[in-house]
Amino acid sequence: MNSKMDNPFGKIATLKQAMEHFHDGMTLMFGGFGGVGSPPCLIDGILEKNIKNLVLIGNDTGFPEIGIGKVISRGRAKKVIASHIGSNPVAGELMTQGKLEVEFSPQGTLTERIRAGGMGLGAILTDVGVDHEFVSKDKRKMNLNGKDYLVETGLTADVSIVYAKKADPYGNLVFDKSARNTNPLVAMAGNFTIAEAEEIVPLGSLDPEEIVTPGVFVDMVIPSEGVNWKWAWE
Amino acid sequence: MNSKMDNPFGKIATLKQAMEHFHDGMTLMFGGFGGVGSPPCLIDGILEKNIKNLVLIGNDTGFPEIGIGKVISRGRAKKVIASHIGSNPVAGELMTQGKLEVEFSPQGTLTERIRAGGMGLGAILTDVGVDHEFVSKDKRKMNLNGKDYLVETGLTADVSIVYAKKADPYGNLVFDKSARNTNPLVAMAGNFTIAEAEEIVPLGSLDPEEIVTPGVFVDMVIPSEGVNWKWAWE
Amino acid sequence: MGMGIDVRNKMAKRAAEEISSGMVVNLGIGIPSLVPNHLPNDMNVMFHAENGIVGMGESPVKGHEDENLCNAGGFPVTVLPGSSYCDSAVAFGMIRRGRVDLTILGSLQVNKNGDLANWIVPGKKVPGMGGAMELAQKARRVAVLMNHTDKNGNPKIVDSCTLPLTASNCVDLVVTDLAVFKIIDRSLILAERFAPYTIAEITAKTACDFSIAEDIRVIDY
Amino acid sequence: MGMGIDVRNKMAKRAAEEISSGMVVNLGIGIPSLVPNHLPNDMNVMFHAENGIVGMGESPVKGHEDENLCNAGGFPVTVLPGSSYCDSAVAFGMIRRGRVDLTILGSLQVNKNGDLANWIVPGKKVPGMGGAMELAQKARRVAVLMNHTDKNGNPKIVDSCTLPLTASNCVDLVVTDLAVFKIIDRSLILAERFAPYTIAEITAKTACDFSIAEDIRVIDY
Repeated sequence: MNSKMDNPFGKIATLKQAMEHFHDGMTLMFGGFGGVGSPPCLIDGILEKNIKNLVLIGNDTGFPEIGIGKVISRGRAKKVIASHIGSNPVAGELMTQGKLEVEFSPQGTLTERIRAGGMGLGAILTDVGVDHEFVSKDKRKMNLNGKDYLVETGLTADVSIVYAKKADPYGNLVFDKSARNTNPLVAMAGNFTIAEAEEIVPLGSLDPEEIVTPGVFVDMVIPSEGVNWKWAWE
Repeated sequence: MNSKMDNPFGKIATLKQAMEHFHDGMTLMFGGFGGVGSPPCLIDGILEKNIKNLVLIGNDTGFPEIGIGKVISRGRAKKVIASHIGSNPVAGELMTQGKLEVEFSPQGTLTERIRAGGMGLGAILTDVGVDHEFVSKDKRKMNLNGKDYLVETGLTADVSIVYAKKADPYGNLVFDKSARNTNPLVAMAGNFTIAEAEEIVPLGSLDPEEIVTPGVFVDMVIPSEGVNWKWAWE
Repeated sequence: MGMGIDVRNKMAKRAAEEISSGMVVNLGIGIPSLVPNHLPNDMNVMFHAENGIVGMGESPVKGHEDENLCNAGGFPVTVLPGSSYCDSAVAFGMIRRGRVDLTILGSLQVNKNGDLANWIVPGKKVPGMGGAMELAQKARRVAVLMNHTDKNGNPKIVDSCTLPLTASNCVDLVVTDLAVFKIIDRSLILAERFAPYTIAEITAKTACDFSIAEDIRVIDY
Repeated sequence: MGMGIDVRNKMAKRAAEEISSGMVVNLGIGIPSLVPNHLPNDMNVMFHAENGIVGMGESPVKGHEDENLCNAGGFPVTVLPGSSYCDSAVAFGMIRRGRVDLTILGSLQVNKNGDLANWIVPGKKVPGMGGAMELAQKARRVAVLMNHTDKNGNPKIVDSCTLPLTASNCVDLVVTDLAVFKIIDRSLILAERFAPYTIAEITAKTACDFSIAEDIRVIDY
């Protein structure tokens, strides 16, 4: 954080201050898609503080050493709600060994469940997977106008962590290209939302039209030191 | 339309071409909030073509000579789904006379119903109005974790009309300040969506980050001649 | 009448005391729109509009209105640094998610349990609820600003609302031209009175039982 | 082998014939990613990625990758004029709403009714469905690009899928290294064959009945 930056809303904080909101057994939602757009410093903070028994909610489990995968492959999660774990074989092994519970949700359904939680809705009704044994298992169905839908419940979390390109002191966020992905949804779904930003800019320097996540949904902003993992394609 | 503008997707059209998609008895969804952000030329096109028996869906019924109000106060709608008609006394009179059916939806619920339709979802579950006699009347309820919710069904329309600040030839849209309001939601919910734009700009001149409505949801773009009514506050 | 400010502004000034720095606040039309005038300049409050604005500032100077920058009531506004625009669905998501800390609304009636009746005007056909239900049911705190009695002198704080409810058990605070009531655990408490009104006068114009705070405050601005 | 392009590119070239100007197209990983190479330069196609991109262009030159501009498979991409970014919920809304005209996917098995099985790899634990179900169930047209037989020579076009289904009755077209099948009204039709494969060879490697188009096309590029 630029020490000269005004902090009129008290939202700009340090990683250490952010970590005070993490505890064992909490439900944690994370932004990102295959690690792209996941907040590296907050993820390392979780490892350093040795937070355990996490219930994680996010698109996927990243790669073993990329994104949230770093947390999962070190056995820090007891449960994951995600659309796939295919890119993280360690997650698959932990699941096979019974050390990690995994709840799979189709990707588009998962993103809508996260959004529903963030928007204060109880659930959404979708026909995706309604005739699919695995997807519809243990879910309630509802018929609307002769058509069956699954009741897919909203998801929220104790804390949400997101990765932004820029944040202002109110927590208004803009993202970077496809690193936007689930971040705006995850930001809304946290009971307490922490944004790690590549750049923290003064209030008023973001155009009100370009803001993707209004600061209303963001409780804390910390500066990022950038991605510290090597991408799979590198 | 600038006659030099490339039209590689064939989406840029004239008002006359747009009006070919309007017919008596159709369901028409419109963007705007108290007339702000409603498309003036398309609304006048409806009047000029004498389209009747419309089922209208939108936030409100505008004012008698502002926004969609111009259509309603001339008796062209048989039904309206809106959150209020308070600013248009003619709508109230028509309702009282039995000439206009009105379905009221709480404003936030209505916007989510429109979004749900646009996102291909069947419904959303909300607890807004769940204990309210008027709002919950004839609606199905569902209990999730001991809490009751209303099942609020998604809304779509034969045609959606929206008002944008800028459009490119693919139909990518940006809006102007609070004239954004319901427009991005309405744009997604149309089976055929027509955007009236203050300015049509060349492909590539909108920053991919700033686009609010992806052109994927927009079938036609017409140039606007601007608002031609006097605002209530003027 | 204290410093001589008018009754509407006295009510607005009292309501402004409910606002603290960092809050997200939604204001209804009418007297609530006067509230911002009574806030300290250094206070960081984000005013929210249901159509899709966070961070509204004061009204524009006449002749400088922007037709595409209006609040939910349709009146031109301005925005402050840190503001943002969003679609109306997201604006209501903020309300339902509990991110709007306070709404200050007008009302037709409030009952002693905190039921709110502010959406159907007597003698008029149903004009629709607009966003009133979300705000009443979902804002973290609901403050009502209304005259103590209606035009015919009938009390607007009642035992049981005779007008159709907007939402039940939602009101936390009622500021009238005579007094300030808190509603805590569905009980109505007279907490403050505006000088020079006496408890007896307030009681006479209130159509329900209420308890009286021991340390009742007298407001004389 | 016609002009000498490799088998994967022959399949991709045939799949590219399904694309016409103005379409929104989602490509799976593997062979489908070769499809854009076989489109005319003047064709206006919008390639869609589930993470939140419309309007992807070709892969970046090595060393010019942007770590924050990747497709749903995690590989760096570029964008073309007219592109836009959105959140993943909106990207899937495009799919569910029927705004994605065509998806071209790999698969493990397809049955004669158009059931698709492409989400559980034999011998591996369930890796999750990702976005496969939305694409299979909701894209306007589903084209499958896969080898005619698996590594052990077993037919992948079958009477009834033995692997868990992704979605039923969703496949419209299957392009293999031997042939092109259409699935119309839940019936499998051999519509085209790649030279030099004969109908007899194709039949021998297909584990279900199918009808044969009268005007069967022979592809010899």
